This record gives sequence, structure tokens and C-alpha cells, in this order.
Amino acid sequence: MLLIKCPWCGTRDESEFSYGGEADIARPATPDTLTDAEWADYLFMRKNPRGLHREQWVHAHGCRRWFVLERDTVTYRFSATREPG
Amino acid sequence: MSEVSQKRHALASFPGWQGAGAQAAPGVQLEISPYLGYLNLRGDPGDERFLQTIHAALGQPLPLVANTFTKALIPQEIAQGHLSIFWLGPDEWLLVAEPGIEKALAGRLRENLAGQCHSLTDLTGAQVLLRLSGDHARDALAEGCTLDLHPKVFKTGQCAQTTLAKASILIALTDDLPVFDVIVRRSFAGYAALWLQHSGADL
Amino acid sequence: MNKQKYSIFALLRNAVSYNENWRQAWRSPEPKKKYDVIIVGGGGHGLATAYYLAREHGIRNVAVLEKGWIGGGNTGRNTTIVRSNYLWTEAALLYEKSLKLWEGLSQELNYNVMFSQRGVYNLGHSLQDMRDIERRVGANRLNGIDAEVVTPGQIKAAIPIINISPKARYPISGASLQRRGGVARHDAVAWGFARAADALGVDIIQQCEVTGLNRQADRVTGVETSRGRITADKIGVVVAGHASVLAAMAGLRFPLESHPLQAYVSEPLKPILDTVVMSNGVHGYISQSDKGELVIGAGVDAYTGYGQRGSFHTIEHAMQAIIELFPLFSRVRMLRQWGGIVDVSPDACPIIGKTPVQGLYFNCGWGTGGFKATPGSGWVFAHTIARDNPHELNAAFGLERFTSGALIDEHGAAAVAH
Amino acid sequence: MRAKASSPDKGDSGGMGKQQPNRLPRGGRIDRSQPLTFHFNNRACQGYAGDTLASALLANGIDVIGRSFKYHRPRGIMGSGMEEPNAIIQVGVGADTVPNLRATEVALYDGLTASTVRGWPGLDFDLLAINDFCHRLLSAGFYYKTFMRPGALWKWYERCLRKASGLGVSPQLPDPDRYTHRNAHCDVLVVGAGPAGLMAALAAAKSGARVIIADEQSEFGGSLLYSAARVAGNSADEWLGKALTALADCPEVVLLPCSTVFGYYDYNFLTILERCRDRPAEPRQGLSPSPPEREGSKRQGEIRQRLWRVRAKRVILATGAIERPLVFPNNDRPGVMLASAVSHYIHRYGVCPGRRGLIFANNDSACQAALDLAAAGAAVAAVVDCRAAGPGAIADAVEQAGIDVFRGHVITGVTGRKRVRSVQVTPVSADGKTLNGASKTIACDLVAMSGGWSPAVHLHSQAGGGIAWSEAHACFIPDKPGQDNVSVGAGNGSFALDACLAEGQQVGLDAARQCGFEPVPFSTPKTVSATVNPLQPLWRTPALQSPERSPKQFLDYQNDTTVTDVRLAVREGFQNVEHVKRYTALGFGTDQGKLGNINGMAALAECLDKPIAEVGTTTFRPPYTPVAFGACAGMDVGQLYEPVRKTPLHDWHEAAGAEFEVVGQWLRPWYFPRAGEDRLPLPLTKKAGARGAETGGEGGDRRKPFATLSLAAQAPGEASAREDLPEAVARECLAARNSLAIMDASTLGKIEVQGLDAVAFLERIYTHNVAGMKIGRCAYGIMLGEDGMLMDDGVMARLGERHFYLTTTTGGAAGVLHWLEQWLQTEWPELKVYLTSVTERWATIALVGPNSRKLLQGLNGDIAFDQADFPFMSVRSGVLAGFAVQVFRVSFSGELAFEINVESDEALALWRKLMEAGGQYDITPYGTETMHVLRAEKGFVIVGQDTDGSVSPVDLGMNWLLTEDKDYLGKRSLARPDCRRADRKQWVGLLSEDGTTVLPEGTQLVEANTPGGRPPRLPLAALLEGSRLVGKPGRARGRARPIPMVGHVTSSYYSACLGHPIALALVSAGRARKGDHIHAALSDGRYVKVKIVSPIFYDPKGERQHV
Repeated sequence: MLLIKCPWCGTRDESEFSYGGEADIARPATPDTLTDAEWADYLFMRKNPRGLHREQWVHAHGCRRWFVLERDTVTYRFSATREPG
Repeated sequence: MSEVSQKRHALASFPGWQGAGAQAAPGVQLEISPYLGYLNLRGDPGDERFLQTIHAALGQPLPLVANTFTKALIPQEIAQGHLSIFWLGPDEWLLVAEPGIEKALAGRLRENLAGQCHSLTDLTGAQVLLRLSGDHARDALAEGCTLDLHPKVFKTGQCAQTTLAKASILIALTDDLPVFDVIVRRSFAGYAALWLQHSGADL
Repeated sequence: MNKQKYSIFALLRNAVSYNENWRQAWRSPEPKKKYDVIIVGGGGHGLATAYYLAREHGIRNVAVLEKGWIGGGNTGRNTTIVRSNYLWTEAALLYEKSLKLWEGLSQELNYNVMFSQRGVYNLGHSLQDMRDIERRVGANRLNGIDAEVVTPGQIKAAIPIINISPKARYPISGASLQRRGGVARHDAVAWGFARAADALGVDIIQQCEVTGLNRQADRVTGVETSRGRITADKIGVVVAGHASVLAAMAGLRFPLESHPLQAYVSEPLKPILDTVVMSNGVHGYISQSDKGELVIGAGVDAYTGYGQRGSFHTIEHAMQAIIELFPLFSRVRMLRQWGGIVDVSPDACPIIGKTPVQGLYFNCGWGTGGFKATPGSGWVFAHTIARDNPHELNAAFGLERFTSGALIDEHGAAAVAH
Repeated sequence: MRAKASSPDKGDSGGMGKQQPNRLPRGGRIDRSQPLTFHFNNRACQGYAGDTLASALLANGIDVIGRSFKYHRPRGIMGSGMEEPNAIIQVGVGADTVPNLRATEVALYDGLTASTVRGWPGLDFDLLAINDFCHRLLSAGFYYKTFMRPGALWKWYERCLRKASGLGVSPQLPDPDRYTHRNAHCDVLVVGAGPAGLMAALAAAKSGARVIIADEQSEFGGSLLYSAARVAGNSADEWLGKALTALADCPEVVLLPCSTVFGYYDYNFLTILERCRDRPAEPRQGLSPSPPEREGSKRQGEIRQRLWRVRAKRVILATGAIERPLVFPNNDRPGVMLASAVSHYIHRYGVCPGRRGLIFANNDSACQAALDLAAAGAAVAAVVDCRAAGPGAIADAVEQAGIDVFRGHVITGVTGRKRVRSVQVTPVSADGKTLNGASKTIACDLVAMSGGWSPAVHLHSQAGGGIAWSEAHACFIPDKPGQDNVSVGAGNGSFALDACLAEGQQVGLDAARQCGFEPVPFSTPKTVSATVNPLQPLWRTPALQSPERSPKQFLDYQNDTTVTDVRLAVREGFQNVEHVKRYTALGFGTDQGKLGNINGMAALAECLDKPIAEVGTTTFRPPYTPVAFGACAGMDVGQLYEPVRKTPLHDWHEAAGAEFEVVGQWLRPWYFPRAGEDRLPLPLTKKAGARGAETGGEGGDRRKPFATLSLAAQAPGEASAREDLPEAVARECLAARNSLAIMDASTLGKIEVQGLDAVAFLERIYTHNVAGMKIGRCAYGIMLGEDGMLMDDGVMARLGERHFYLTTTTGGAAGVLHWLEQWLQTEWPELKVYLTSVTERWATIALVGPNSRKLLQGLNGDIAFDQADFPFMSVRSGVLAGFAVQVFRVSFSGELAFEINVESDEALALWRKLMEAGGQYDITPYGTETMHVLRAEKGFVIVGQDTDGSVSPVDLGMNWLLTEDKDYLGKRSLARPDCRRADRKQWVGLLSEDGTTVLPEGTQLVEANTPGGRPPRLPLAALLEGSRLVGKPGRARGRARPIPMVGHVTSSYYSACLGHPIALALVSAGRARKGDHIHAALSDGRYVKVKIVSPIFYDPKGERQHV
């Protein structure tokens, strides 16, 4: 049972949040100019690392704000919180 | 006013609802509050002009501290009654007032905020307020709410959006007695009330 | 390799000699310097791949490298459900190939994997569930896969303890039934394939972790392991949840996310549930093992994780679902709870095939569906490695589909709005 | 009465005629003023309040409690707590029964009934005990090696195996009891209320910390409950009393007896099972009025169990240690017990478990049992100690009591089957490896053994902590903790009482400090302790013959795992401890190896000739002890399983006798049957029903739109009722087409979008041209996933320059808002846009039909409804019949229609008014079924029914909605090769050639590609569905080529207004094939010929909605 620090509401139980997957995947500015492979890379390919992982969470049952956390996918420990953008 | 006669409360057919309220157990009182007016306000707390406009319009400032709410009298010229403002997020607040008043408030806010970036949405009828009090109120809530409601941690004047079992709620401690106000979305109100009735039953 | 045949007579013979003369089920050899093929991952899929490489393709100079002990990953951590009633033809035919192999596996391996065809019910709880079931069953039949649509009445007749009350929160509207589906003994599958592969000359090397993939230009040359460098022209990677980690060693990124998947068993009970019941609607999967334990699967935890553990509320939800379906199990007690790591692909279908790196093959992305596919997966993967070309059964499961958009959307057909 | 099970040699011993032969005249923590009657295997027995079932059974002289899993050997009580492997019993009857409880954990109550879980036909005479004699045939993993041929027989073999397996019997009735959860937070959670735990809790609590202390026993105290030690000048018992009072006086302390901490999860989240009903009755004040009735409604009154979900800042594990059995031939005979258990029964329950006891140990602690037995008036045959030096100081006390101490001896044999009669004692070499000297036989009926102690490191390990081997104590002790936790006392390998107290106090103070409190020190109680000789590891007593040829030496009692099994596993190449466990079932019993694992690992180490430390331990998984499913589920079962969402008009629908459809969490009216209204027979469905009979099933039910959900109304299996279509739906459809119908559409998702960049934002989400929309106008909009597939659809209304209103599908509401917020916040934070859900703010009433406008115009208000002022696809706000409303002129039926948003609280009043005013037009309420038919007649898509996440807008023929000159989510994906394939499945209409067949929704479609336009026969396997032929191994199955599918039916109805069935389907390259014939493959193998047509069946020009 994770304990997650919402940058706005503070530390809450995991059950208040929804997971948003790998962070920092910027949507291409001009998708039309991308090759199918480049588009597929944006769309599907993930780091899925065993270890530190920057990921998105949203405080779904709280303030509904999205934010980014860094978590170790083995120990499940969080290391950093910051706002989106 | 036609409303009063025309309105039907979301929990009108809730088992154990006696208009005024329903009792869960001696240690826990569950009250279903009658109609209230709700407004959802969004805006940039970094914008001084926005904050001042609101303050001027409502006669009380927006709570900027996370997980808190304010309650004060509404300026005479708008209406008689109290207004509670709950912090919902960094740029979102919930205004709760006696029924009918919300329209006057909304009107005033729209006037004063004209031209400023904000959003004001009337949510009257979208939500229901359940009031839980009594010695065992904390225990009853603790059966389905993961927040730490210990008096030293969750104090009067604080509020939080969280979950009660499988419903999202806004919970606020309005009195040390304690008295908890639980605001829940209309279609979840029956579930939440029933749930509290059950959780209170063991205490 | 001197293979000792298992049978009732062997048991009798050895009983007389105080069971002092049983031979090793498989050797524990030192790794050689070079192999024709290296299989990374000593789970059911890896061992099956090695077995079929030797058996079907005569490639016997094969090593299976396992970082821990064989069958210690998802093979030993699942709910052992076997079925082939998938919606899309590509998936259905692959799983059906597997099911057919299951049906003769104990004899094939001379190892009782206890494949028990007690039937699998997939429950529906709404109009849309039933539309999907009708659609899936129809597709199964046209694909030559046994499938039936059954009513609540028929379900109740077959499973008297199930709750079909219309007053239930999500009443059971019906189900699909695959009678040939069932369960198997998970450990036995790994051990059976290991023993059979070993008998054909395959080296099974445990406690040997792969730490790097060696490549020259665009082709693999071997692996670095905790027990030294081993070279090979062909390397098949089949490591379930850790696929992305191995892919990274080859500088690749895959369309995968690894999530915790939890399961639990009850204390042993006298026979009470004679079939397999699954419900996507309320997220519960249950069967009873031969030992008497209720074996129950929970949902996938939302976050990614390699911790082989998930969150407790996931277990709570699974319990609530099981009690909805079987109110009488409320007093039964959970004995043991555990978690595995499933690598989930965007279309909930596996990735089996070649990679941009020559001689490097991947078999992953099975999500929650891996165990049932064990023999079939090994069979097609062996073919893919031996011929350096996918078999028609796994042709559609290559990485290319994510570029072309030709996804085989198994969950697309289930997860829908209304 | 004597227990039939008890051995005859005790026949004339003091117990004769006495109810409780083994009950001591005095002593124990039981309440002798409260005698209790209970039944064991139908035999009436007596006990006292405060007894456990185990202590009461011992008191009654019942030796054999159960039979072992594999060999069915008679077994007695071995322990006194959760470690008990043998005394597994079924307690209670009917709905109250619980399988597989440990007699040692069941608090006795009056009228308790218990029975043995294994043994056939009975406990005393068990035919399956034959297994014990052919045990060599049943060697470890024997089942992997046989039952393979003939393959077809496996089913039969397995049935036999299953019959012989299992322990207790599952309840056959729904659980009448209630369970709850309690979320709790604390500074310090102390697990275990023994000496160490109590001191820790005291220290932390005195310092002001919020403390929760839990212990699985009904009484706090742990070893103090049966200790002979003196603490701070008091007896252990007196000191315990004082400590508990002091603890209770602290503020912020929660004491949880009868509470097992069973799980330690991430972030110091621990789960505790509180067995409320086991607790001595302490009536709770004022229970509530009964919770509302429901199916299998729950009992009122005190809940049975409460599951605590605790978040602790700091966790102190004072879990104590578990005594180890010794491994010697026949070490499982009834009468062989743990030494600590013997002391436990004497001190705590006033029960002496034997007449003539013998102690066998490799450490000093067991000598206490000798002294306790002597004090209880039992004979003590001897103390047998494998150590050459024997016990330390305590030996004097033992010898003073006139007890022989055999130093450097071990037990090499046990006689007696249902009760120990005597043991064989043999001298052993100093290293304990070889026997040297003659054996002698000593008569005894009780063997109190102790192989040392294993700290209960389970929770420490669950928390991710490491485990290290301690040579000193020959046990695994906690190493580095995995989270904010610390182990103390015996649980940490500190077995001496004074050490426990001191350690406990220290960590308690530390914990308080770490939680930000100023520690309040106090003096540590002094204890008297004698010098102790070090333990000498003894994992297996040496024997003259190899284990294979000696009597069984048990490691895991419940699963009958012996030394031989481990040796066999190793011989066969299973050398990893996990493999050995799985192959031999070691540690897989309901005690999860609490007694057996360590001895098993030692046996493995011996075989591999490695130190135990290198063999390594296995992972400890939750729960520490078994937990009822119901307790994990808590209150969230039955009516509280999930929220039931009802619209503001629900009560009206109910009163009107509506059938309801479950749509996600919502209940929606499905249709409104009228009194006396029948169901219209459908030609095909009769055939279908007949066919259902053919295949011995009601598969036929499935082939009609009304197949499934009528379940909501009818008792299951009432197929006949589902062989047709409700007249109501036909009537509702015609009313909408011909006059006026009304529907509750309140469940639609509704979102307000406001802000400077509202247009820019929506342009990126929706595919149509948003900027071009005029204020006051509406547009149909769709949104795609980034994969280009249709995600959701709805109406978009422009309320102002920067103010929009969106609707979503009922099921999509939450997901769409989530989706919009994600893009807004994570991808385009620069956009100034605010999203607010107004789903529950508005109830939505749809007025449909040619007379809808007339009705509205007839009501007073300030909205002009005529075509000129209020054209199709526009929105107006105003007052209608005294209500503030938003009216949308949109149509999901193709008729002249209006959707009215009114504040939820006022919805019922407005609805009533509309019904009243609509009387003149015979206004007809309708539900989701009619809505589906109406939209299908018009070829309007329903996301989730006609689409499945793999359908693009192009497939649906929605190209007209796709804007070329802008980018929007998913657009790029539509350009991928696979999305442009000509043979993609496209959405079309279907008409059955026979003009009568309502195709089952979901039916697959195939080409009519064989000679004579007949479809191919179904593959063999499909026709043999389910028959054993199909399942038979080795046989050619499903040889027939799979038949290629060209699509499937997504929607299918009988259209009352068209007078024939219609269907919508996804068909490969369908749009280009209008007029072609293909076949629908019904699941009974029959085919129905269908023609591909346009998906718009009714009013193709769309004139009616524009009038």
C-alpha cells in the first residue's frame, strides 16, 4: 500500500490516486511529419525500468491535479515530487 | 418561491430518513442536511486582482491554505446568511450557502469578475451534505476513510477531499464535538448514507 | 542421457529399494563456453522452448540460463488456468495450439502435469458482457475451438454454490463455457519440461544471471552472466516481467509495462468447486486445487513494479468479488498471498519473434495470460529461433504490429464504455 | 467418561469417572466458576471459561485430535498456539461453521461443537491409514510419476485424489456475520504483548506517543502468562498486572488483544485481524436499528471480526519465538509435545497433559517443563539432554525434585500408536552425530521436547528485512530491517527475560524520540535468572539405520514431510530450498511451516553438506496466520459491494413499474411494461428455443436483444419468458415515432468548459471544427484515443465565446473528464481552461416525437420553440413551466426532439408536469431498450456496443467529422498503413433474408463462398463442443480449417415501426458491398443469410428531426 505525497494536498493513501504511466513523454509537435516508426515509438514504446522511474500520478479523489514522481520500481520508494509541465 | 415546493431531496426515499435526519447509533448521529446552494469557483490564486475581487464580493477571502475552509456572514446587501468556502485544489473552491442565496452570490461574482479569467459553475442539486456527529463519529468514518482524523491531526476548520469506502467525498470538521460535514455527489449520497448507517451500527 | 521412465511400476520397483535409487530429474551442469542457442529464462516458457528446439528441430546444444531456480517466476506464481477461448483469430489459434499440446503433455513428457479439463466459465454481468460473450463464442466455434454460451440456470446447475440472484449488485447474466479448459499443476510443468529437455541434452543452468548481451554490429554473439561469458549465435529471451530489462541490455525499448499481479489460496477444503470460474466484471478468478485449496486471482495493480508484491486493497477487492459470486466462502480463510510480475502490452497480446538485432529473439508481453500458453509459446518460439522466421501461428505477434497499427486488441474487446 | 481415543494404559489412572481427568485441582487462569459444555466428535465434554478448545480437550483426556494429511497417522496436540500443526478441527455447524481452526486458538464457549477434519470413516478407525503402511509407494512427488496412462483415466484418478484431499468442509450457507475495517494511524505499533512488547509500549506511551499494541492471545503477557520467573520482586503475574494498568493509564494507547498482525506491507501499512467475537463478552452499548434488509441479510449485533488497516510511523516487532520440535523416529505420536506447551497448559489452564512425562531437549528452557510437571503432581520419568554437559544451574533444581537427568542422551525410538507408551533412550557422542552405547527403554505417556527456539521473523521478512543465521542460538534472527521497524526480545534472538525487558524499554524510548516525543525514562525491572548452558544444535537424532530404513522422522507434521522426503528430493536434483519445499510440500500446510521449515532446512543442509546459513531461508508471505475472506472484504459486500447510482427520477420509474438495466454503477430504466401487457412472439426465437433444447441448453436465449437483462426481473432459468420481445418496447418505439415519448437521460456525462483558451483546447480533443461553431449552436462531436480509435462521443454546445458544454456517454463520463484533465495539465498547461463536471447538477429529460414541440409550446415559459427561433442543433436557456432550464434541440432518435436540463432537485416536479401536460398526446415514458432501437433505426452509433476500442471513425463512416486542416488527438494514427487497409471492418446495416430473424448481437459473419452460396460446415471440434472426444488427448481434433470471419453483428433489434428486424454490423470492406449477401453463423451451427445495406434504416434524408 503506497503512501503518496500530493504536492497540493499532502501525503495520502494510494487509493486516492490514479497512476498515469511513464512521465516526460512529450507529444510530438507535428505528428504528420513523423514516420510510422517514430509515431509508434511515441505511442507505445516505454522504458519500463527496473529501478528509478519518473511517472505521472493524479490525485483522482482529491484535488484532481496531475504531478510527476520518481519511484524505485523494486522498493516502491518515492524519491521526488514536482508539479507537471 | 416555487423551488421549495417543487424540490425533492436526493435522499427523500432513503430508509430511516425522517426529513430532519436519521440516527445511526447512540454514539453516532447521522443527519441528512436539507437543500443547500453550491457554487464551484476556479481561478488563479496568484492573481491579486482576482483574490481581491472575490474578497470584496463575498466579504471574506478565499482560503488559500490547502485543506481548510472559511465560514462567515454574507454581506447584508447580497443576502442574509452564512457562506462556507472550501479549498478544493490550488485553483478551485466550493462555495456553500443556504438555498437560494447561491443565485445572488453567483450574480454578484459574475458582475465583479467580468473580464477576468475564471470559471463559476452552479452545482446546486449536484451534491448532498451529510452531517456526522457524536462520540464515535471518528470511528464510524475510520471504517471507510483512510485519513488520520485524530483531533490533533485533523482540526476544526480543516477539510479534505478523500474517499469514504467507494465514494469520493469532501469531509470537513466543523466543530470539536466532533461534527463532521461530508459532502458527496448526489448519486452517491444514498450509498454514502447507507454506508455510514452500517459503520455507525457497531459503535 | 539416461532417462528413467516414470510409471506405477517404477514407483513399485523403487519402493522395494527404499526409494534409494531414484535418479536425478535433471543434471546441474557447469555452463559450457559455447552453445548453438541460449535461452534466457528458466520458466515454463523457456524450458518448453528448449525442449521443442531439441525435440522438433534437433537443436540439442542448448543452454537454459536461469538467474534463480527454474519455475520460480510467474510459472510458480499464477492461478494455473488453461483455456483457449480468445476473441481474435490470431490469439485463439495460438492458445488453441497450446491447449492441444496440454492435452497430451503428461504423456509427451512422461511427467504428470495434472492437466485437468474441468471447464472454464467466463461470467457475464450485463447486456454488453453477453454481446461480447456471444461474439467470442461464435468466433471460437468458427475457429474450431469448443465454446458454449450458458444461462444462469445452467451455471447454477453446474455450480450449485454460485450466487445467481437477480438481486446481486451485478447479477450473473450468463457465461461462456469452454469445457476443454481447466487447470494444471504449475510446478510440474516447469519440472516436466526441464526433465524432458535435459534428457535430450539441454543444459539447465540455475543461479546464473544474465548481466549483459554481447553483440557485434547488429547481431548477438553471446551473453555475460554471473557465471562468466557464454557465446552463442542465437539467443532467445523469455523472461516475462523482466523483458524490458533484457531489452535495454540490447539497447531496445519495448511496448511493455511490468505490473504486480497478485493471487492467494485458501486453506485446503473438501471438494466444493469442480470447475474454473472467471469474472472480468467483478474481477475474480477462482478454482480449487487437487489439494483442496481455493486458488484465487486478483486484478493487476495499477502501478508498474518489479517487487513481486502489490497493494492490499487489490486483495480486498478480489475478496469482495469472490464473496459476491460465492457468499458461502466468506468464512473460509486465506492461507497464503503472493505476487508476480506481468509484462503487459498495449493490446494484451504477446510479442513473439525477431528483433532489430540479428540472432536475438524475444518472447514476452503475455500479461496475465502466460501460463496457459506455456507449451504453445515454447513450440512457436522454438520454431522461430530454429528457422530464424516466425511460424504462421505467431507471425501476427511481431513487434512490427505496433508500427503498422495491426494490433490484436484482446482487451479492446472487453474494456468498453456504455 | 474416558475418551475413546485415549490409550487404555491410562484407563485406571486418576481420571476414571472424572469429567476432566487431566484438570489440576487448582491453578491456571481459567474461571472455574464458569463451567462450559462442548462437544467433540459428538462426545459431550466439560471445560471452563478461559480454556482454549485444546486445553479443554487435554483436560478431558482426549489424546487423538486428528489425522495427518497423507499417512492418516493419529495425531495429538503438539503446541499451545498458532504453531499447532496437528489439532486442525471444524468448529460450529450450519452457517456458523468454520473449517480448519486450530484447537489451540479457539476460545472455548458454551455449546461449542467441534469435529475432526480428516479420517475416513472416522477418527479412531481410519481406513486411509493404509497409506501409512504403503508409505514407500507414496514417496515425495509420487503423483508426478504416475496416473499418466491411459491419459483418459486421469479424470478418474484425480477424482480419487481430490476425495482424499482437503481438510475441513466449506460452509454451505452464506455468512450471516458482519465484518468491518478500521483505518488507524499511530506513532508506534507494537506487535506482541510479551515482556519485550509491553515494555516497549510502556516506554513509548509514557513519552506521549500514539501507541497501538496488538497480541494474538486473548490475554496480554506472552511468556509471562506461564513463567515461573520473578520480575521486580513480584511474580511474573503480579508484575504483568501492574504493567497493564500503567499502560491503560497512558493517553493515546489502543490495546488490541485477540488481534493478530498478519500482514506487513509497503510504507508501514500493517493489517491486523481482531477477533471481536472470541473476546470474553463485553456487551457494546447501544446497537443501531437493524441495517436495512437484503438478501442473506446480515445478523445484527456485534461484528465477528474487524480488520485494522494501520499506518504506523514506527513498528516494534516483539513477536517472540517459536519452540522447535526435535526430529527422532515416530516424533509425531500423540503425547509428544513442545516443552513450552506443557508449561503453558499447566500454568495457564490448570491442565496436566500427561501422567508420566519425559523431557527431551538440547537446551535449558525445557527443564522448566520438568519442574512444572513435578509441581503439578505428575511423575517425571527423566530429563534427556543431548548435551554432554547437560542443563546449567536449573539442573540442580531438577535433580533436587528427584528427577533423573540423562546427559548426552537422545531419544532413538517411541512406542505407542495412539499415545506414547515408552521411549528408547541412547547415549550419543559429544557432537551429537553418532550413537555410542546401549539403549534403555523408559515408560512415559508424555514427551516434552525442545530443539531450541526460532524467532518469529515473519513480519520482519514481509517488511523486506533480511535474515541472518545466529550460530549462538542456532536460529535465523532479523538482520537489516526493510522499513521503519525494529525487532526486540525473543523475536530478535534475545531469549533471556531481563534482556527482553531492557531491549523493549530501549526501543520504546527510541521510537518515541523518532516520532518527535521527549522520551520519559523509567527504571528497568530486575529479574532473577540462573546461568544457562549454551544450546547444542540437534537437527536429527542419529539412528542405527539410514532414515529410509528407520521409522518416520517428521519435519512437517501436517503434510507428513519426513527426513526421507527431503533426502529423496535432493537425490532427484531438487536442491534449491524452494524446490525442496514445493516437491515435498514442506511448509505448505496451514501452519505454513512454523514448526517444520527450520528442521527441514537443516535436513537439506545435511544432505547438501552445507551450513544451514548457505541453504538460505524461504520468503515469508502474508498472512502470518490465516484470515477469513469476509474479514478482508469488510462491509463492502452485498448491497454495499459497490455504489448503486440512481437518477433523480428513479423513484418515479420504480413506481411506474420499470425494468432496470445495470449500466456501470448506474441503474437506468430499461423499459416500462404496462399492466396486462404481453410479450410479442418472435418467429425465429421459437426455433432458437427449440435448438436450445437440442444442445441441451438455452443458448437460444442469447439470440434476442432481450435475452440477458430480463434476468434483472425474472428468476434465472425462466427461458420461456425470454423467448420473445416485450410489447412495451414496441409500444414505446411507436409512441416516439408517432406522437410523443419521454426518457430520463440524466446519466449522460456533462462537462462545462470555460476559459480564454476553451476553443483551442477543444480543437485538439475533438475532430470537428469547434471554432466554426456559433454561440447557441450544438454539434455532434467525437474524441479519439491517440491510437486513432473512437473513444467517446456526445453533443457539444457553445454557450458563450469561451464557454462550452459537453456531454459524454454514461459509462465514459468519469473517464473523459480524467482524459481531458490529463491533457490539459500534463501536455498543455499553458492553456487557460477550466473543466467542471455538471453531470449531477442537471437531470436530463428527453422529449421525443412529432408532438414534442407542441407540448413545450403549451407550457408557459420564455423560450420560443418554433423552428425559426429554435432550429435543430441549437440550445436555449430560460424558464419552462416555472423551472430554470437548458433546452437542447438534439435528437438521438431522428425525431423532432428536445433534451431538457433541469436542476436535479426539481427534475421530478418538471417530469410530472410534462407527463400531465403530455396526456393529450398519450405521452409515453421509455427506457434504454427503446432508445437503442430508435437510434439503430437511424444508424446512430453507441460507443462500446458498436465499437470495441479497435474501431476508427473511418470504419464507422464518420469521415465527415474529421477535419483535415487541424491536428487532433489520434489523427496521426489514422494514417498508419493498417488503419488505411481497404478491407478494414466497416459499419453497415444488415437485413435478414427471411425478414423475421432477429440476429443475436455478437453473431459472427462469414462469406457465402462455397458452391451454391452455402457457407462451409462448422469445424468438427466446434460441433463436438465440450464432448470428451474433443478433450481426448492424442486424438486429432478440430482438423477442419477455421472458417474466416468477415465481421460481426454489433446491434440487432426488431423494429416495430419498420415491421421487420434490423441489425448493425462491422463487416470487412462492408461499405463497398451494399447489396451483397453473407451469412450470420448462429452458435448452433445454422446459418442465416443476410444482406448488407446502409446503416440508416429510417428516414434516410433525416427530415423528421428538422421539422
